[in-house]
Amino acid sequence: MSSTNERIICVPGQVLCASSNDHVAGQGTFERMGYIYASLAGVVKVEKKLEINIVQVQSLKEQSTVPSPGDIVTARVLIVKSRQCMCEIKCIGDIALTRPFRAVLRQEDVRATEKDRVKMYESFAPGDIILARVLPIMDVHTYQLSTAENELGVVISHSEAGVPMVPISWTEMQCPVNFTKKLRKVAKVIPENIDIDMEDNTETEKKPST
Amino acid sequence: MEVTDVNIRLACDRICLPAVSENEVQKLFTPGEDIPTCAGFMRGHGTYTEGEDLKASVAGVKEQVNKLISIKPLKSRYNGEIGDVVVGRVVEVQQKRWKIDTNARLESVLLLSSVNLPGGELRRRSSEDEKMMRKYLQEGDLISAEVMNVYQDGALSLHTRSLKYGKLSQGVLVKVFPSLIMRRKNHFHSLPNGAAVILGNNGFVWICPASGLEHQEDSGSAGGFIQDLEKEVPKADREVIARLKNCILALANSKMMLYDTSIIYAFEESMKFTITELLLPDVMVDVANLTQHRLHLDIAD
Amino acid sequence: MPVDHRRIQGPECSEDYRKPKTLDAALLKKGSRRADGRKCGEQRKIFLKPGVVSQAKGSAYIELDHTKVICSVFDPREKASRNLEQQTVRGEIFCEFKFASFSGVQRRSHQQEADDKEYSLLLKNALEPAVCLHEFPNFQVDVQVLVLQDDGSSLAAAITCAGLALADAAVPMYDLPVGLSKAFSGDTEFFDPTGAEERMCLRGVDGESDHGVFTIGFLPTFNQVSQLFHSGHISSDRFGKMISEVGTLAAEVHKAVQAILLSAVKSSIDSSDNSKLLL
Amino acid sequence: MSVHIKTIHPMKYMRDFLARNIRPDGRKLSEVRPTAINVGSISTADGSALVKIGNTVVICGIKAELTVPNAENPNEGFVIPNVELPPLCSPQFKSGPPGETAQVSSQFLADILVNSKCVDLQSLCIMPDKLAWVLYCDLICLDHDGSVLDACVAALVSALCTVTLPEVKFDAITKNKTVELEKRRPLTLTCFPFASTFATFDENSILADPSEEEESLCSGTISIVTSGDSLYSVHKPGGCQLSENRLSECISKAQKRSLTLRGMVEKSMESIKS
Amino acid sequence: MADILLSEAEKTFILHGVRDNVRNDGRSCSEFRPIELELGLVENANGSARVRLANTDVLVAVKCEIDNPPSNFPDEGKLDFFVDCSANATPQFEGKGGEQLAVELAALMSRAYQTRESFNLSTLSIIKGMKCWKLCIDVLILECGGSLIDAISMGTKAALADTKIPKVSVIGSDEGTLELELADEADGREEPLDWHHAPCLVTLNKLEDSLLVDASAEEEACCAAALIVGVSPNKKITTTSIPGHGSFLADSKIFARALNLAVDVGVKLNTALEAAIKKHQTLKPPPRGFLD
Repeated sequence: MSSTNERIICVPGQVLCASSNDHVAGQGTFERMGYIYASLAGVVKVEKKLEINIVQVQSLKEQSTVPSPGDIVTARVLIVKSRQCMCEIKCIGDIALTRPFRAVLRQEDVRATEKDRVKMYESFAPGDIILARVLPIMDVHTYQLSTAENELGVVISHSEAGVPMVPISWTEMQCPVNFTKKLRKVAKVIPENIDIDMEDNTETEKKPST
Repeated sequence: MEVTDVNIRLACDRICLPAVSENEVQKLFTPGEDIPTCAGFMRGHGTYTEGEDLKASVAGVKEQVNKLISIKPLKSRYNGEIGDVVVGRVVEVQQKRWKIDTNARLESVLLLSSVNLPGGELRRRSSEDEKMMRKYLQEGDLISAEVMNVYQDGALSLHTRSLKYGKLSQGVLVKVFPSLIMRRKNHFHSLPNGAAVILGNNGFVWICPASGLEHQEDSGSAGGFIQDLEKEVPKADREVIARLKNCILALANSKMMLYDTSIIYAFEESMKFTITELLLPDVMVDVANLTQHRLHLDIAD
Repeated sequence: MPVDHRRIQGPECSEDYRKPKTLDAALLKKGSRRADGRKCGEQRKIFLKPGVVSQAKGSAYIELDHTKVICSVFDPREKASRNLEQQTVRGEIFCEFKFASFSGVQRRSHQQEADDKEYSLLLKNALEPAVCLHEFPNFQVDVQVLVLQDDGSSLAAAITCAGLALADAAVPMYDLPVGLSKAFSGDTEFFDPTGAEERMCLRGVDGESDHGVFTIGFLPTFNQVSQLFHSGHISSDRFGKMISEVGTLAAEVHKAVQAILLSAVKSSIDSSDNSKLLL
Repeated sequence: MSVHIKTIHPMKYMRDFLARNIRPDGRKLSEVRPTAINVGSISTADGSALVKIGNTVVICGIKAELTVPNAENPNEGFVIPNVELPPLCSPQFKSGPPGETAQVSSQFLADILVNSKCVDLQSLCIMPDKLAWVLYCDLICLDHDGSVLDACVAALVSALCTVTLPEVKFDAITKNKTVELEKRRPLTLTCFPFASTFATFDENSILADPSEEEESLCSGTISIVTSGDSLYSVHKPGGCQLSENRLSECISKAQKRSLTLRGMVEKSMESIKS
Repeated sequence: MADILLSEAEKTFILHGVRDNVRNDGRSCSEFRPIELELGLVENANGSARVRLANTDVLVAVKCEIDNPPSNFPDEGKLDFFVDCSANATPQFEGKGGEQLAVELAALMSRAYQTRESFNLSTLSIIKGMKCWKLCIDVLILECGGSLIDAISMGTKAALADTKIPKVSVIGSDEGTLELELADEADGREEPLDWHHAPCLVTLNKLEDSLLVDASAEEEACCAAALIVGVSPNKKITTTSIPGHGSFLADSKIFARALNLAVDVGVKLNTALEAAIKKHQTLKPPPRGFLD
């Protein structure tokens, strides 16, 4: 990573550049009277997408963002009912939240096909960690989630033995200790990937946290 | 800026209402009062029976249709009937329906399937449309609609499946008692003075520039969901609308029925006052009196 | 009076041993220096530090000599649902302002007093124009302010402090708000008044017509006044003039706040870089 | 990724660290966080102190007022400690009247004052049955990051050390009191009690001076109040069982720590005198 | 203040109207709606007034109590404002819904009356350092139709004009406590208060570059910012506040214009109010109350 003096650091209200057809305001910025201003304290980043420079400001603290429609979130399942399940959103994208947000995943949003045949109890269990997409807000106080994509669904689930289960198909997970199988709406993630992450972290975590 | 004087009157100078009475005063019944009956009467709304007697359960006047006796309350929320024209405000966007405030006891319902969507009449409502609902109508928007159905619990179901109904654009909403709106064939009026009014049966009166209503009828393909927020209403039209608003309030204040003729007369009689003078209570009564007088002359003719 | 069972109760009544403070007209002496040696237009030295409360998302501490204020800001949370039906497109700032019981000359009650509530509202109104409220619809951001010691200009200090705390919490903002306060009596104007100066100017000295204290919430980048809280007796021309003079004074404080925030961001970048190097 | 493990798998996160005899912040199990005591910073109070233990900050301000002594104890004054855990210090607290934790903490401090008799209440009496001092000790937590009781006790004791009271003359006949603001005398403390908190993760892992995160993941805490050799209070609200050996280990650690803390208070007192 | 829903088109209509200086009811930007005032309609209070400003309706009652003077000003009395945003006015005030607004309004009023020039508290002293009058000013909001604080300030001033304080005489002292005797009301030995310098509060709502005086509830819903200015009859500003989430450009011209407009309107308001009160005091009409 580059050192501090190569980066542009800004504070809210600071002018970053003039806004034009090829410079638009992205996250952490806003536009006023033809200029792009920073709305956060942090590091300026310019992302190039199709000849357009998106000016962004990245805060060091995870942003005070709230889930917005279309975001991929990591959530923990709290209660499973017959038609829906309650979740709390733990991460938005790769930003870990300090306070979770409540969300609902309805039966018809569990998978893309055969929506009517979805059984909630055969898709999720309390305590599961799922990946989901935020749907447009219909109700004022809760977010709606959807797992109707191959890459979305359960990523971490613990068996009765207390160990993480291994996905064996897109509808089943298995306990590595007593080999019981459980039905889940499994996300399509390369399973080894998770294992490596879990084990590796215990090794690298010993540095003092900042 | 020129600052005009402030007008403060004392309550003792207030003019006693109703100074205007249309006919001889009708007998008023209070809750619990005996209602004189005929043999074999039928119990209608606003009444109850105690033994042999029929008693009023609301404060109001007696209405008798053959043997059906009912008491019509003086003040009430809007009781919708199928076919009524109403003006309402969107208060909530739900799945497949909007909740509309129509001054009725319960919030009215406008189903997604009861509106004309852009791109033709007979299109199946897809889930895409559901997600776009807030694009068509969102909280706060005003609509004109027709009562399609009255549910068991009294809640109204509305529809806007005609070119004259739909989202309302620039204009002013005036709220009066629903009972003051005279039931007529037509509730949409383009007045000679360049303004248009929608006299909602629910007591919501919409006043807008005459072009506002016509414009809506042209735009059938858009399903009546477009608004022109760019166009500025000319000052002259604006003054007409303001005067009309004050006149309608003056009539309502004297409990006079609202319909095209009464509104036009009130507007004409008000011309000798400035628009702001019409806010003064004594002027309001004066305008109502003059209008009343002209209406009586009409009847005499 | 009902007994508060949630706190340890002292004797039923007790009184302050100090005599009530009398107003000190001597503060208005025509000399060029104030009681603490400052010039009339001079601000007390500002000590400002972000990130003082580890448990909060963002926080800041400000010290204007004896005036000491601490503020913390928390993650947006769903609005306390007052009106379920009413969908609001904007978020809200919720402020709670409290004077510590030992912050003033007289001991204050533990409960929120009338001026705590009033200042909470004034602070909220001063901060909201600075925050991009539309970025968190239906959510509120809690801002908690505690005055540890009050020696005048505490609302102004709280505005500056809360602004820095909001920025520290990475709440999107249009600008860093700055609070300024001025007291005046007759021809004398005290910038950043102390408690004694505030009390004297609020009251006014007999025979002099104009007097009062005002606190202004200011967004220097867009030259906006977000709060103008005044109490006193003054002609509109003079008041208008005083407000227009505030801009230059605010610019100075604004620069200081920006510099402090910049260096805080820098040092946290450095420390996170270092920790990455350790790996 | 460490942040994600922490939010998604907190227990595993903690267990992995303790298995290697180290804590997430890099401390050893028996290591306490750096402590700082700053006295007399609030000039509107008659006595004040700010105590920092790691991130935890507690400020104590003492206001002296005059009152009539209780009929039961006519020659005693009052010391009234109250702990506030405002929402400012942590998102877990709501605004409004003090919650359960704050009430328990206030009572804990009041009990220590009674048990240790560190303030001689009779010295607060000016005229028996007529006039006495009441010391309102208000403790406000500014940053709630674990071991708050330790910081509260330390702040209370250090603030009491800084209290000076003016001389008051009371005329029993005219009921006139004259306060001589210039003649102030310091309050003398008979002993200096300090608290040490330990968190029990399981029977084998006992963490000294736990942080907020550790407290929330551990099964319970234990707070021990000592002044040198004397033990005043052991406060163990639930949690897993603790063997006698473990307990006496903790007590001896607490005793050592109380001496260190006392040294720090004395040092900071000197710094304001000079 | 109380939120109401409006569609974008209605807002646009109001906005364009303000540009043309023709508001929805035909008023110009600096015009007040007609006001109706009634005094002395609450018999149990020492003074009372009701103000109707179009749809806005407030009732103010003043009660006198004997109290101890404030320790730092022993020769003065006390004023205590309390605002009740009752759910009668709007269902939004139900429960604690109106609390924040009530605190804001009460604080604004007490700030406006804080200085000696606005209201001389020493007239409320009975015995220096021992006893004084405390005036409890209770404001009840009956209906909200915009410009609430303007109506409250008028009502307060009128209620104070209507207030008469009973004469008090000391009949003896016993161990430091005084025995006081109130003169009988029938004696007519009551003294009026000195209310003439009390301020009126004017709310200026900012809509684009225009400033609206006496905005209706619909207009308030469109406005980005508001400035409340307390104006005494002698053209002095006693208090200011910027409520809500709006802000003003710190341009000296804009502020000078706003403050001057507020003072001009405030003075007119004070003059009209004083005239109405005088008229009431000479006519002494029987109370009309709420029943017609």
